[in-house]
Amino acid sequence: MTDPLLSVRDLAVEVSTRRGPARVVDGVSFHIGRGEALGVVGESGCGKSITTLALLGLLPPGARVAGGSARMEGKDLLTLSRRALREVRGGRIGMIFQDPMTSFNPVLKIGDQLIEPLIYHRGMLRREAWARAGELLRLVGIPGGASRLDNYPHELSGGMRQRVMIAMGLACEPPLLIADEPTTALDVTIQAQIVDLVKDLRARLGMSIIWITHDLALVSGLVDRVIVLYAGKIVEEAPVDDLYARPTHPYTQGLLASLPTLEGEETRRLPAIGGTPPDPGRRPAGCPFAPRCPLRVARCESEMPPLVAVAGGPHRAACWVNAKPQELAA
Amino acid sequence: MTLALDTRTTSRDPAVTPRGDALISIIGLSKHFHVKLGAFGQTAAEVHALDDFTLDIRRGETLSLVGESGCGKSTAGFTMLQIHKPSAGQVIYGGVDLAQLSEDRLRPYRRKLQVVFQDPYSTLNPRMTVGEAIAEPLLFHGQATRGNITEKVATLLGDVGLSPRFAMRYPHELSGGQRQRVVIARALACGPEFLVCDEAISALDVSVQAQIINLFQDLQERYGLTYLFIAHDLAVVRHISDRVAVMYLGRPAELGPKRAIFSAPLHPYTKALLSAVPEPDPARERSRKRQVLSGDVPSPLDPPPGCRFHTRCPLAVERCRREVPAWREMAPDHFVACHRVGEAIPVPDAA
Amino acid sequence: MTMPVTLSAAVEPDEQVSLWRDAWHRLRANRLAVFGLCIVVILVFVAVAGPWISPYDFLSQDLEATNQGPSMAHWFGTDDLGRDVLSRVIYGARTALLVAVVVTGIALAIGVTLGAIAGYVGGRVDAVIMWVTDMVMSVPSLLLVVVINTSLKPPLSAFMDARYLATHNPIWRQTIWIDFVLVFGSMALILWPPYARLVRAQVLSIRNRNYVTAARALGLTPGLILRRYVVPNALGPVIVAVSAGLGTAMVLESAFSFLGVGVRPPTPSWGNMISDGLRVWRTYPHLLAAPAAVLGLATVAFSFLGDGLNDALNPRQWRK
Amino acid sequence: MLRYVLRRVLIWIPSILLILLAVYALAFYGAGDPVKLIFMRAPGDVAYNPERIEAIRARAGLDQPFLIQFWNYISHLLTGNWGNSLVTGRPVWRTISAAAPVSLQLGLVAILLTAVVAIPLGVIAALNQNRAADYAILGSALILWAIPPYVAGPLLMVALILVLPTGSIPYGWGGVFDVRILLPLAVLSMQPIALIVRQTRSAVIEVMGEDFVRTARAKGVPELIVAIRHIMRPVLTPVVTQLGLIMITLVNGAIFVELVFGLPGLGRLTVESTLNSDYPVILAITLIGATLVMASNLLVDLVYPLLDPRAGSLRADR
Repeated sequence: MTDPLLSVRDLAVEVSTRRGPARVVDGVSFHIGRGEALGVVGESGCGKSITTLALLGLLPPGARVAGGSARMEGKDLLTLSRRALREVRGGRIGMIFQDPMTSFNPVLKIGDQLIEPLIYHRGMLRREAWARAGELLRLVGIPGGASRLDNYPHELSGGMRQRVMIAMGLACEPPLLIADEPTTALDVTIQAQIVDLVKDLRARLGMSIIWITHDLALVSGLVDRVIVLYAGKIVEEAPVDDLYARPTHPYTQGLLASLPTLEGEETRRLPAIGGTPPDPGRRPAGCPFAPRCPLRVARCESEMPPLVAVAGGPHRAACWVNAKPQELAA
Repeated sequence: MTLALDTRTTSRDPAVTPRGDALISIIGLSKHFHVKLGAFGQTAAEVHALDDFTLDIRRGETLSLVGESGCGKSTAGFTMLQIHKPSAGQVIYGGVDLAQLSEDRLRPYRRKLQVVFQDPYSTLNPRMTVGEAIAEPLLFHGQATRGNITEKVATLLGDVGLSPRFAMRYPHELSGGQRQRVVIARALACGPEFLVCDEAISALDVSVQAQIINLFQDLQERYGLTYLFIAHDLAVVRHISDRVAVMYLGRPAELGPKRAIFSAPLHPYTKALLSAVPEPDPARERSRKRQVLSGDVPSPLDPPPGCRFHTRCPLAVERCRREVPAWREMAPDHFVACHRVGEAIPVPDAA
Repeated sequence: MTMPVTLSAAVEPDEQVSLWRDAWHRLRANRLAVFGLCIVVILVFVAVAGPWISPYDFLSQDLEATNQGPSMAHWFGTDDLGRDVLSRVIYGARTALLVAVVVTGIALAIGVTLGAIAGYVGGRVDAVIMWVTDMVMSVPSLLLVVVINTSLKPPLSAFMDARYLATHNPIWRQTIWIDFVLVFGSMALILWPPYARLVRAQVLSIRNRNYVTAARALGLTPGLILRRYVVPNALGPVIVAVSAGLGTAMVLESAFSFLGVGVRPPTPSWGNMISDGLRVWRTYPHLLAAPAAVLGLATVAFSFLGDGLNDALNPRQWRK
Repeated sequence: MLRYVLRRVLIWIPSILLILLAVYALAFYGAGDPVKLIFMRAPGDVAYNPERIEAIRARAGLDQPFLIQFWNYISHLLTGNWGNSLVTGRPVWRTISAAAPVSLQLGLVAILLTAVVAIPLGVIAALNQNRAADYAILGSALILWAIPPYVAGPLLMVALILVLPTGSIPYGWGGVFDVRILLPLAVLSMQPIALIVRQTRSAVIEVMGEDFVRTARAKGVPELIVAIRHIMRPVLTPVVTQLGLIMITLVNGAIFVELVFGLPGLGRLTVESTLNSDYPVILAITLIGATLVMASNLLVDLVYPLLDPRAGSLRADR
């Protein structure tokens, strides 16, 4: 893949806690090609949302970027001026958030919220933007189309709101769309609608997608490549088929094994991962998964393994035992 | 196949006694909530959260209740336990109709029928330590004395896989999984027969869910518990249940043994639900043709007449708009409420 | 709150933080709140230790040294009767604190009772209690207090005179009790409604929380649920309201004194001193400045403390 | 909505009746016989004549039981007869209608001033949270809050006396466009401004943390527009509610302000009439004050749905 659309290097984000600063994102590097769909999978608190918020300069108060770079279209997003960053937001990167209820301003009509990216990035007049917003609603399959622009967010169902949110993210046809758990708050049948919609839009518009989720099953049919995050670090990265066929990191293995499925044989007991994810403030010195890892060796507790290629190719994992990285020189 | 009408939906005889192995018999249970609408609360309306729900829960089984949000599955659980007073219907337990009992007379039964809530963060009193929270029902119901309470609490904590030192902790110091274990320990403290698990694992981290599922199964084996497992995650339901009931908009749609529901679903809604569930298998997911339901669940304030699913059903005919489908036993132990099931027209296969 | 059950046997005492202690840490981190707390503590100390720390008797007059400015002998100067202003301010602190505590106590008792009943029973009882609450809140409060005081003082005095004549018990000569009964009573009467509303709102919201539902499902009795689950969790906002309410009561008392219906002289009260000071402010500014500054300081202190407590006890911050 | 307003206004009737009954009872059982009060205040040469008093009492219906008298008072009130002042003997209605406009105008301008001054200050403080501007604004608000109006009034007055020639000291009433309104207005608005500044500040801080503000930023909306459109609109709801509720503060504050600055309004009338036990006037003021507060509460409840489209609708989720 030549010339990735976005390339993130060694991103670190710190959050101040009562016990001092805690690294919630620690040395995360990844890239995404044009037209590619990337899944970012991890549990709550693993830093997956924070990573994308850091890219757009939307970190909550108390959190700050502590290092790294994020190059997109010749610019480093992490060092852009406020003004330039504003042009990226919504213009070059569209964002879809998790909870479509709280992510809309309750006192503004959805039309008024939907035209904002058009007005501030495309310089459209209110009237043109309104007309375009109606087209966007049809694009995302909202029955009634433009007539729904006059509704307030609370007058739409959760699934409809999420469709509007997608329309808002796509309004300026950005080359990259980041979807942060866009279906977590929705029911399965609605989730299926949204997934199909995004697949369809991607086929038609050809944008790149970063899809953040905690649901390994959900992204399997949706993305080309998956990154698994654990406690602020990337533990595994692989093309989607590889990941599910040959999970390498014990965390990914454990996660996949512990998922009950609709097909296949039934077991009485699920092979569960013991313990709980570590607190951001008290992460272990070495591999963050070491305390819960069945394969743990002495080295895991003191040294974080690097992300190394597994069996050549683009499949990489960070594990002293399974991925067996070459000893570094000296 | 005959269109034999099931008589149980119309049965309102108070003398009904649970058949055979039923621990709890639910007959025609309904719950309507009165709400005020409009900017000044001028319009009174009624939410049809649960309508005409009939079901036997068998001793020692795990019965799962599935459906989308707003389908009334949690209401069904809460109404069964008399946390919501039912608007109509009976809940027969131990030969008594719980719906008829006053709060005072109900109290001895409460101990036997327990609940674990979805959100472990709000289920524990933030001002009580874990030990106090577990000790309270033990002392209240006379399951322990002040002399042996420490031991008892430690035993219960051990049962749910926590060390006794958690007794002095406050809920806000615990992780979600740990809290849910405490909640389960407290429910067990009463010595229950029946446990309603209301989305008990859906708020937990993925890597912790399996632990709690296993815990539920271990406890069932050890104490012979009966579970009503309310959930929306069908994969989990398939793993844990003996029987599954599917609900749609306040009414039961289908009920049957797990194997039948997952391999040969009858109701078009069950099929759609199953086909919407993603699988962790890229090749299958890409090639799979989903049967995606269009539209949203209608408002329970104004449920559609006839079959409530007809607004989204791919098979709906005129009759579905008019007539409420009967609750029919299509195969042994396999019930469905759909006019079209068993008709000559082959039902297109979803998956 | 606390259980009479000891579970200490197997526990290591590592980093166990109760919510109250947690709140205390947050409060201590808030500088304004700590300032407020210090002032309040000093105020309480001065009020309690008044007779021992005040340099003069608040009544003793020195007609040869009237209206003196601040000096080494009289730090805050003397008033028109030659009384030591500092001593009067110190004794005024007693009055202010007494009024604040008693009035807030009565108002709180009425408010908590009615609010809890309204929230817990609901229905018609709730409607009636809230109607009365709204009604009391809609009466102009100063007017009400003034009317009560002016109209009830004469008959009450007459009654006490009659009792004295009948019994010759000197207790009936203590007209100060009339002041206290009337002033305290009428102030409590206008101050209880906010507490009732607050407690009702708390009860309504806590009643629907999961842990209360869980307690009901455990079969616990309503009394137990109220005592162990509702009350401890409703306490935070009530404490905040009381802290702010103490300051309000002090200001209110001085306002009534200004209108001539507060605590009567010779009992020293900041309100009396302010209203006396206002008359001679241009010639003897210290007579106004001392009580006004002290009153302002006390009000600010209580409001800092209230704000700090609000932040420290705010349940929204507990989630993360 | 009309039905809602009607229902609310209907509830006022028993409330006001009960309030009036309470004040009437205080007058009846507490203050003593109004006729005696008149005589006591009369010039010295009017002899105390029990028979004459009885005659006057009988003619005025004052010899009748309490409830009958109260009923008479209410029925007179309904016909527009508010009774006569015990002190001046003039009809209460005329006294009130002379004083009310002064207080109402002052109050309205004070509310306006509060809104115009306090809301922007609160927003500025919130946007600069925990920085110098925030501390300055919040600190001033707390100081304003801590100074009672009866202290601030005289202080300001004296301060002006020191700088102005004696003839031009602002005292008395000349309408809302007269310079003399400035001081009373400032003193009257002090506490409401402090209250609204703090309320606005905390509302803005709360809204700033909402998800939809992040959404707006993620769309690339300029910060100024985010502040105006996305933050201010939701903030208005609690602030307007609070603005309506400061009516009580204003009604109370007016008493001091009018007294200190010599304004011929209801506040001064309140003090004068209570000091003189002039019950017909007190009753009338109570009636007006209570109605005013109730009406402003109703207004707030009516405006609320306009500001928040969600009001009263069942949340679609859950």
